[in-house]
Amino acid sequence: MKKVYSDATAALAGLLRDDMTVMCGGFGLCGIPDELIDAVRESGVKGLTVISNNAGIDGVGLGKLLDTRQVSKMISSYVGENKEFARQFLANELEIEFNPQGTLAERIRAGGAGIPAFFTKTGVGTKVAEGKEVREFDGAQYVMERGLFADLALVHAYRGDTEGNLAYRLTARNFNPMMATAAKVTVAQVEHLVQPGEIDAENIHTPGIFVKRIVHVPVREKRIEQRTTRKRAEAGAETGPAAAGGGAV
Amino acid sequence: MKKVYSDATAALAGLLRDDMTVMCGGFGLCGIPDELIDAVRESGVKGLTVISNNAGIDGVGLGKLLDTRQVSKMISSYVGENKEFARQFLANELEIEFNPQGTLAERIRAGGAGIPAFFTKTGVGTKVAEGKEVREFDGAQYVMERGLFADLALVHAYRGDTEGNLAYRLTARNFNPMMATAAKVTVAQVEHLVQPGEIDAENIHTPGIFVKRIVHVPVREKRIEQRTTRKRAEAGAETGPAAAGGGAV
Amino acid sequence: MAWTRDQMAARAARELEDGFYVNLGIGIPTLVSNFIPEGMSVQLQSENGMLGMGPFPYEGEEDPDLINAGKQTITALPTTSYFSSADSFGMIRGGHINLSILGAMQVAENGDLANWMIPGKMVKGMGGAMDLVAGVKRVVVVMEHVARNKDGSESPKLLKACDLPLTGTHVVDMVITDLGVFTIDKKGEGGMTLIELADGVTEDEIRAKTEAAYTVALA
Amino acid sequence: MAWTRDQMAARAARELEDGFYVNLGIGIPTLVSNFIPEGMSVQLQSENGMLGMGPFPYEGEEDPDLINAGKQTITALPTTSYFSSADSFGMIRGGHINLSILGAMQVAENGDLANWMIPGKMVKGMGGAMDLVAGVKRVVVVMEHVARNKDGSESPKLLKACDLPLTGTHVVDMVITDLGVFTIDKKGEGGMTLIELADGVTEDEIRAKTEAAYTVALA
Repeated sequence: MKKVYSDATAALAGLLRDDMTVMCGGFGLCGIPDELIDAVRESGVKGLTVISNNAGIDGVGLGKLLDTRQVSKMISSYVGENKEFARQFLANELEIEFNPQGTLAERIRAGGAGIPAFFTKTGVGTKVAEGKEVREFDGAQYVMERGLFADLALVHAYRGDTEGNLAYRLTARNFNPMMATAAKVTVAQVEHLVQPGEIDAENIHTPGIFVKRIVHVPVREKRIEQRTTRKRAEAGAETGPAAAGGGAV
Repeated sequence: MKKVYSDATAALAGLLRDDMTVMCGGFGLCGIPDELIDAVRESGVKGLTVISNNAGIDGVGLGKLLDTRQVSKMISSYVGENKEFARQFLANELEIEFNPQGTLAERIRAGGAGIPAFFTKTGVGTKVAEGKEVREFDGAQYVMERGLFADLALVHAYRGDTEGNLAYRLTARNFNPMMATAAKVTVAQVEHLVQPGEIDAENIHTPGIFVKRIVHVPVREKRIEQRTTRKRAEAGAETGPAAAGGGAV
Repeated sequence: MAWTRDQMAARAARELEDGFYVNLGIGIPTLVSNFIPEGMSVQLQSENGMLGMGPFPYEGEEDPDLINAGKQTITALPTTSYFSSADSFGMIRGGHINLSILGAMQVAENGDLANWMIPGKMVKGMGGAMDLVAGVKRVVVVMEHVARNKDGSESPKLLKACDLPLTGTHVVDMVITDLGVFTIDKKGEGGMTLIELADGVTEDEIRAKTEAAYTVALA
Repeated sequence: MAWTRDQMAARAARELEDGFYVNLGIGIPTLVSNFIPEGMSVQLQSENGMLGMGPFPYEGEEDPDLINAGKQTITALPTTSYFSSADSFGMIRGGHINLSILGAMQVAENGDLANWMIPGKMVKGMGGAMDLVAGVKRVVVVMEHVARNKDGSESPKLLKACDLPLTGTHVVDMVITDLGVFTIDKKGEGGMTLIELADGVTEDEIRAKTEAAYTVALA
């Protein structure tokens, strides 16, 4: 059972068709399967529904598929750091379904784990709950959300073995592990391709059962969206832990 | 914020009360928090509802709490490898709620993740679904199951650091990671207590946020329920991979 | 001349395909692992949290932290990965396991399966059986064709409808007994079909020992 | 004399307790990390999958694989752990984070919060904000007391009811503005209470710039 393919184009051969649903790992530009995205672009496949937390930036990551108008719908939590995205969205050329980030993550996890629906308190009383069942459990209100399952998942990992076992690096893990479980076919691009046994069995983040195809993509340029640093001179003075989050605002 | 306690009794001080619900990690006798169970026994606390995949064997693990009649109800998937358990159960002295093993695991995971209920196809059309909502999604039937959340979770890990970060060993992981997330207070017994940073940050199975108290219990005798081996002489002949599963039968 | 346990396991092994991920129940299904063809890659899942199960350990090398779902000591392989019970059953429920081979007390002609409790007897629980039959893509049952009762009589196990509490409904794709092999159109209207006879077994013998209705389509 | 951004962050830092796990939003909330008292153990969670966030890296040591939820390059600490987005939001939704400090466009006297979209403007999405306010035990908002409009006028942000689309209902426990501090009985009937004034700010000034009803209970 050979899972290893020679390059991204070969790894996607026979898997792409118009109007399919594709999950794409990554948070911002961190941990995105950029080489696989490039291969999707080159294939010319159109009308894609893309499930991804973000939509890349102009000319990088999913931004490349927006430029070529291959995406018709995004299911995301935070987008628009991308002029072409904004243009298409405002021109009604692109549909967008916003999901709270945790709901999106859980919907994908549920889809991969055979859970068709679950209840969450996230979004109760907001636009997110409109048209959805809201139900009380133990005195609190929860909204029902559905699992997500795609035709294809594209993920990025730091290390992968020929059996398809994957390990991610630092915060490049993000949405990749759940997406790997939630599609008919999962294709992984890995920075380091190793033999079975080289990744510690207790520290395999995605077991090989979830990965049908794997392609070795030695590191290319990894982009940084917000380069924040402290100066060595200042160290310890004004620079406590760097924190950010909370989505919008 | 000191999380490390000197021994199991100290680690449970102030946490135990009659009629509380306690989750207890482990599968069979593998990965059970035996020293913490001993401390519960010594405390004399009664009327416990215990959520655990199994119920130990006579005189080992949860079997010790059954011997002392401290348990009034078990929520489990497979029990009765224990004569005292069978006796109490047949005498109606002990209540048992059977859950399919995967449903039990998912209910615990849901409880820890703020999911009050989810749908699964496991158990549809069986006794398990009696009295529960059954609903159709995309042409198939699913039963609604509720999240589980306990007053106290007792877990066993191989390594733990003073921050409460845990790593499990081999199949001793089992129910421990979910249970660690699904209780008001989680107490972990660890075979090796280390300093923060000694467990690789990418391979921490349970982040310290879930663990309120930790106690170092250097390895005691680990019991084996079914000692199966192959003889060196026979190697390769009749002995393919050893497989078992499927629950009952 | 019915099939032996090993012959039944060997027949079940013919349902394996290269690249399959398989969960084997205890009893005869466990023996299937002895009949995986040379050169075929089959990874065995153990629902307590392991993929890529190896053989039993050599004497003296048993590790209490390394057991299968039957609580037997086992070993790992280079392909092995470990995970939690929640992740394990996510894998099962999510339909990622290709094949589950397990035993049964009763199977009905519509694919219903009973294998976890007998009313009035001590009930040990369903363990992972309900999850496996509901979640795994293809379910193959391996069992004796009839149950032998204490008084020496025999009761059919392939029934029009199970009378024991069910483990799952419309879940069994194939039944391999010591007498033959049946397929079941579990989600459709095709019912049960006898497709193979064990060596030296006649259709008449099967007919006499089977309550379930079935069509015959021997190869 | 209203509070500066740093003073607001310092006031918010007084809500920290030893052993807390905290999620900080972008903007002023990020500054709170500069005011964690010496000797207090506070672990910062970043919802993209990290617990135990360290300071910004030294120049030249940025790692593209190590970012926070604001997509800024950061560093790790000895206490750090990494996990998936699903596990991260399980942690958030499950109520395991003690405190979330975040910004807002509007807060209502019942604890409703709006901070993710303005109808008619480009909507970027809610990111993790809805999950955080719904899931975290205690939510502290840090914001300017009023919005400054393009024409130079000011609009109150502490309202009887939010008119912008909501991020969550009955979610805010405390609001720290440049003018003072309010508590909100988000699940009860206690409403909003002014408990502190910024240096040199008068009750009258706050009254004039606040639409929400509130009681006054200054220390």
